[in-house]
Amino acid sequence: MSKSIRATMLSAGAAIVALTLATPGHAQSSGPIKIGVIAEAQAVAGSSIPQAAQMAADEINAAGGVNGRKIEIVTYDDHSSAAEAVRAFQRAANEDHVNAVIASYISEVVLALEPWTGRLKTVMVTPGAASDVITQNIAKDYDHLKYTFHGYLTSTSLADQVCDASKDLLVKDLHMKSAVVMSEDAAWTTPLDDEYLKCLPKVGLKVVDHIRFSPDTTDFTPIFNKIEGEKPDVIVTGISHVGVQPTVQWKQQEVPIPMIGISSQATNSSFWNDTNGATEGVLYQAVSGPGVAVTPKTLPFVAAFNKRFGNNPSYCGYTAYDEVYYIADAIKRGGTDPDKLVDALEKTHYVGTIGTIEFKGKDTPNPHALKIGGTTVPGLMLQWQNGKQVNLWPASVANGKLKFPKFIKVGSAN
Amino acid sequence: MSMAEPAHLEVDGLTKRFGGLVAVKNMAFRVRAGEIFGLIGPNGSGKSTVMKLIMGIERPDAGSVRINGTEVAGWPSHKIARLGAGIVFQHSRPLHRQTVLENIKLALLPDKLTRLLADPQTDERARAIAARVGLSGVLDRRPATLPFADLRKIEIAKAIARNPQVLLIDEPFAGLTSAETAAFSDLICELRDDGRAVLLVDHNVKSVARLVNRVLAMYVGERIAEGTADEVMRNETVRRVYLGGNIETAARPESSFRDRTTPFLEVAELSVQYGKAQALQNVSIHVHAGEFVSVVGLNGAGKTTLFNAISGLLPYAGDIRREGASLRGHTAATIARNGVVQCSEGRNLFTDMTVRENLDLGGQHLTAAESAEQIAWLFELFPILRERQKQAAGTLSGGEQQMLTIARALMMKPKLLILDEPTLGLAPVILEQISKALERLRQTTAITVLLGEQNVTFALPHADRVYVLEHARIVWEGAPAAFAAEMGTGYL
Amino acid sequence: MQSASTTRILLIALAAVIAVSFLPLGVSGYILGLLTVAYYFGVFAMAWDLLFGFAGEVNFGPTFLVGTGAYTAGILDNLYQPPIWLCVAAGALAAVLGGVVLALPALRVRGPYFGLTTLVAVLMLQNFVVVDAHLTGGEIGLTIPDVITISDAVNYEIALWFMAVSGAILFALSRSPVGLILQASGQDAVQAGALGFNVTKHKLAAFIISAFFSGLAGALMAFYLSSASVGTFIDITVGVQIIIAAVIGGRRTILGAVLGAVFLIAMSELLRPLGDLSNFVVFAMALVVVLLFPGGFFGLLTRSKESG
Amino acid sequence: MTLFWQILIDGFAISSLYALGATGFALIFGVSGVLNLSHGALMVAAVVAAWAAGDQLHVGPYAGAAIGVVIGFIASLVTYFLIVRPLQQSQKIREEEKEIFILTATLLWGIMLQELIAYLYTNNAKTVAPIVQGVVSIAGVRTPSNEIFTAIVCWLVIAVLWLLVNRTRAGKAVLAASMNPRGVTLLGIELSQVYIAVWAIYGVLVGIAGVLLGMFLGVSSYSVGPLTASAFSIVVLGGLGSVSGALIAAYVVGYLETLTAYLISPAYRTIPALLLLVAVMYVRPRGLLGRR
Repeated sequence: MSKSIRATMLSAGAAIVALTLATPGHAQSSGPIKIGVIAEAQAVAGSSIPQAAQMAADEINAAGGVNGRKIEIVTYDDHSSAAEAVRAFQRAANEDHVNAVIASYISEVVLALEPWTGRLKTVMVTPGAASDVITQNIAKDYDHLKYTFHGYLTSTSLADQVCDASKDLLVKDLHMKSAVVMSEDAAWTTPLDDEYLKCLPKVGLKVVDHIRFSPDTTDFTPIFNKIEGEKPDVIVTGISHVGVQPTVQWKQQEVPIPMIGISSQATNSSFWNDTNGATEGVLYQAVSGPGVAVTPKTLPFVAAFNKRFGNNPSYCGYTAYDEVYYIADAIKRGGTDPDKLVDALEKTHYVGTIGTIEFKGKDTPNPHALKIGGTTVPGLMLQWQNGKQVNLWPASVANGKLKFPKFIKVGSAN
Repeated sequence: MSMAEPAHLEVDGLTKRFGGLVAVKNMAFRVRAGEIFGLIGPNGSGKSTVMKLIMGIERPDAGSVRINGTEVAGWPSHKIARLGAGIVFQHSRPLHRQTVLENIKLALLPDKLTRLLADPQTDERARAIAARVGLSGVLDRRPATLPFADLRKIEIAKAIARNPQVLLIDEPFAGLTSAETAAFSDLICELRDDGRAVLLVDHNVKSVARLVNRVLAMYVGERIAEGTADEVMRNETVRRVYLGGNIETAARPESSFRDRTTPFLEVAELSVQYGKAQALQNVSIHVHAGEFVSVVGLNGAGKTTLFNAISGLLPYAGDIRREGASLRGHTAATIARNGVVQCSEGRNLFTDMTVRENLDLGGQHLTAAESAEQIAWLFELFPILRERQKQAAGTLSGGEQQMLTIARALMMKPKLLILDEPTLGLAPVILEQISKALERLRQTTAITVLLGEQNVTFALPHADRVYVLEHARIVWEGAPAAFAAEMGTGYL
Repeated sequence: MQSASTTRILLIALAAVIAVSFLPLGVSGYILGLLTVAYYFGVFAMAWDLLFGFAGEVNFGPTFLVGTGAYTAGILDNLYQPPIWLCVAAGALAAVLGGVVLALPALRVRGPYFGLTTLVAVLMLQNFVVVDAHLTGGEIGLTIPDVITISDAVNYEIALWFMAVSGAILFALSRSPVGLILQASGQDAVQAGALGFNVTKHKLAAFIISAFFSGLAGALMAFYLSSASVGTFIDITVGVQIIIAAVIGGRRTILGAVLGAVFLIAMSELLRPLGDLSNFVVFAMALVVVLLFPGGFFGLLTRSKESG
Repeated sequence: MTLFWQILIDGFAISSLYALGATGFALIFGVSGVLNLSHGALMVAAVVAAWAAGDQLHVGPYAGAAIGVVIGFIASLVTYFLIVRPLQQSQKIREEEKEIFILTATLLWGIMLQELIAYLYTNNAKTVAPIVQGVVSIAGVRTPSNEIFTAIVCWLVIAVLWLLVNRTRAGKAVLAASMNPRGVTLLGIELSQVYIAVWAIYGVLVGIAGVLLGMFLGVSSYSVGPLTASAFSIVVLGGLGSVSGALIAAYVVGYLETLTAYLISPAYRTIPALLLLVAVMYVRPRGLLGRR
């Protein structure tokens, strides 16, 4: 038996050696600037992240790079699993020696990575996660977690934007009075819903019910029926992991109540086909949208992205694109030393595709969160109208009028 | 009973039901120390069930089982085993990845989770036991590489490892050559001489006659005779069960069949192996078109194997020719479609389907008209089936099921009809009916029949010729009339 | 000679372990990370092999035990931050309880039915995790504040030696009298009973041991990743990977399971260039092994000895 | 009161779908004794195919549905010839171990399909363009026509299957094979052909069930596991091998889930059914109408 065992061990050894060979060499400070991108390529929202990042990198390199150094994007697929993300992050930091990481649009994943940014002293910017907890943690333990930056709106800010938009679009124009909050049960919706419950009444929408459902729900019939029973004027949504199924079933059952709020998957241009057009009339918040000139950079980016990848970027596409730019900018100013890089990023003032990027200071409750509203990141409220994403709010950048499919009875309550 | 010398094993009023059927009815016997007790009976007589009941593998519905005076009825079998009972199963399933020695050691292990290292004596004791049963030569081989007889020895070794006072052995000699059988018998006698109580379970008295002090004969769950081997062999009931009364035969001389040169079916030098066990050895038989041939033999003699080989259901060495053309390579279904049809021992009815549906399936290959006509004829042959048409086959009585099986086979308009143990577990009355049906079949049609039976009463009357199959070999061929004289006694 | 070859195998294995324990000197942190995970998987697979290969119980829910261990430890740490070893112990204990729960049907229902109960157990656990998101972090995952250490090398050595010790224990157990009795019970419970062995007792023990190691490994791995998620510890896919590791490594060999686990992880790494297709290819390879070499790697290597 | 009708109607639609899905699963187990753990993957494959046909080839809903069914059919036969049959005929594997091997292999195969689908079409949920649109009102409950359509088709298919099995010679042979394979062989019917026929039928059933599910609720590659598990548990609940048992169990589970979703919370939807399953397996391991 012994001979065979030895052979066994050899083969095991062989596997390990193979692994060793599989690892690239070390990156020198003179070499390219490496930015790791961790996201799930098999998800609609996620797939835009590496694509947009690569685009930004190519543009920067075409323009001569950063202080003469090229930018190299290293991508990892985490299949939206916290554990795989951690592994990818470790590889990025220890193995590929990246200078910064752009990671995930899922709060739980980002929250899992956050402690590692401190442990491995590696800057991380998230293009899509929303939970306020990310930045709240930084406030709690700035010295360790300062390497984390929140490149997207916090849930609270998202909720505020939805409320403001609802006020103008639904309360002012359509005299709506009541709403039901419908959110998937996930980390990012906890602060979102809290804020909904606070701000909706303020803008004149009485919250008649608050429903949280498990993200692996497949049959939404009972939920919609329950909501309909409560006769609200509008359903305010907080959905990201799910999207297609509630939308399709909303249409199929012809639920006569409009939906407004966060519907991350709806930001993606392929959502129309994914739902076979069921998304007609759905209102969703976004930081930018096709044909909406939030800043002069927005439309050229969308055009270029569409030209290169054949579809419009998801919301994470815009943010990831900007992030590569302002990370590069920060490195230009502060170099690649992690702590210097953090200082530089904190001083960021950069006009991107979603607005002007500035981070809140370390003494705020949400350090490294994006400043929103007015001159910084305005945020939009768009609506799907026969295959197009039309922007309705704010009026300054609106390019269409609110209109609902006929099964929607506006004000069915009264 | 005398306290002086208590019976090691005492069974009283032992009863076991499976659903409706009573497998064991009110069984009672004693086996004393240093005694070999034979429990015999044809298949389905319930003898194996008795053994399982004693060992606690099945729970008795009523009655008592005492081992050295301790009531064990209803105990889990590991407790009974530890109390001093051991069993040798007919089918051995040793640990394939372990050596013979380890397999024996297994039986020596204490039933403890704490024992992570076998104590040193285990090894010697295992070797001693191996030596005793004659396995010393193969201690380090793996079971898969051993001949069948050695596998049986492993089972014995395991059974005696715990030095049981009561030893149950199921069909001790099944699948063994006569030489091996002799060796095995000696071993069993030694075990008896150690002062154990040994219970042998087998089909017929003959195979155990040399060993047993007393024999109990069972038939459909009940005791029909008890006494010494000779007494039981002389017992009238036993003779009827095995041989039937005096038989009048209606054999036609072989010369009367036209296809003398190339018989319809010709089996030449057929051998079949089940793993290590030799199920058939150089069996040669032939059947002429229109002839009625009976193959007589006890269960386990190899009849079913022979028929399954003919039906193409299992691999074999040798050759099987139909009208001169070899059947090798034909699928079982093809063979059946071409008219060699078997009514197997298990009957293989579609129990959830009605009688009619079963017959229709038999007539799959016929046109609607033909099949209707055929069914009509069969209802003539078996009137009871007409009444039962709409009934699910599973709900029929054993006899009716047997008739249905035969009828379903006849739906295929067979050239050769193979009947395997049609009488299995049937009451004498039913046998009569089936027997009559066969008789009419034989007279009204030119059908060729190959019948396998252990029940001679049933096998002989219709037969033109008889083969006797014993321990995988054909040991006798001749006219039915000659059978009783030449084979009768030996057959019991 | 049996015992001789047992110790021999253990010695060779030990030599191999010592050999690879020097990897941190030459190999990058990332590879160490991969192997760390591979080693924990190895323990999962070995524990599964003890149940299936020896006790003969078709357990489709190895992740039920693993997940229970991982989440118990994780949640505990999340809520009260007790010392880590306490969380780990609690995880192992919870898994053992889970093992007993799982054993109950096993002693009543057989074959596919038991297979299904284990499957159901996993689904129940998954449901619990997803539904009680506030406690468990929901379907994406639970973040565990503490780590044992962030040094790849130390993590690697912990995993390696934990695997080595568990492996030694399980292997020795499988070759011990108890292992023999387990095999006998798994192969033919009736005969084992007739030989005087309390089959129920031994199978229950097998479940408890298997559960203990699964849970312990699960808890340790959770602390290594400082996160626990359905996708890593509970999902049926993970369970399948564990089973695959054991099957392609070679059933009834315990140690083979480790080879299987290392193979799976190594492959998915070597195939990284294929991107999202890598998993597909790995599973395809495993399928080929199952179809063509039912004996697995260990079986292939020891074919000469296994003529049956 | 409307709630009552609500539950009655929704429950019926979903249950019918379960019934159709489980029927095929029960059929192949009954006849060929195979528990096909790639069941869910085959269904998802059908859905994604139907979706892709509509999304990328821009064919109409009917053509899309047809393509979905065809893919289900093909996938099923591939499963049989590539995975199941080689194992059944393998000389290397001991008979008593074949079951576990087939379980493992089909499980693997299912996950391979899942990975492949995710790779080709992402793991976002996919829905098939419904053949019928709009809603109708039943007993005051606004019901999607598609829901009714689903229930009707399910029952049509099940009825056709029933006729096929009970009224045709070939069907009878299949039924017979499920009761006694040896008996079938002895009557001159080739078992191998029966098996192929059964897997073909199964493929069609899976295809149809998948496409309907895609129109009704939609699926993602994540649904593979749950779909297999639900079919498996329904079949075990009904009694392995008993098609009628599977039908009944499908309604038990379907209504139990709907009741839970409406009366307790959608989040707990599947749990009571699972508990029931475990309970039944303790009390009556062979299931409600189990033969074996």
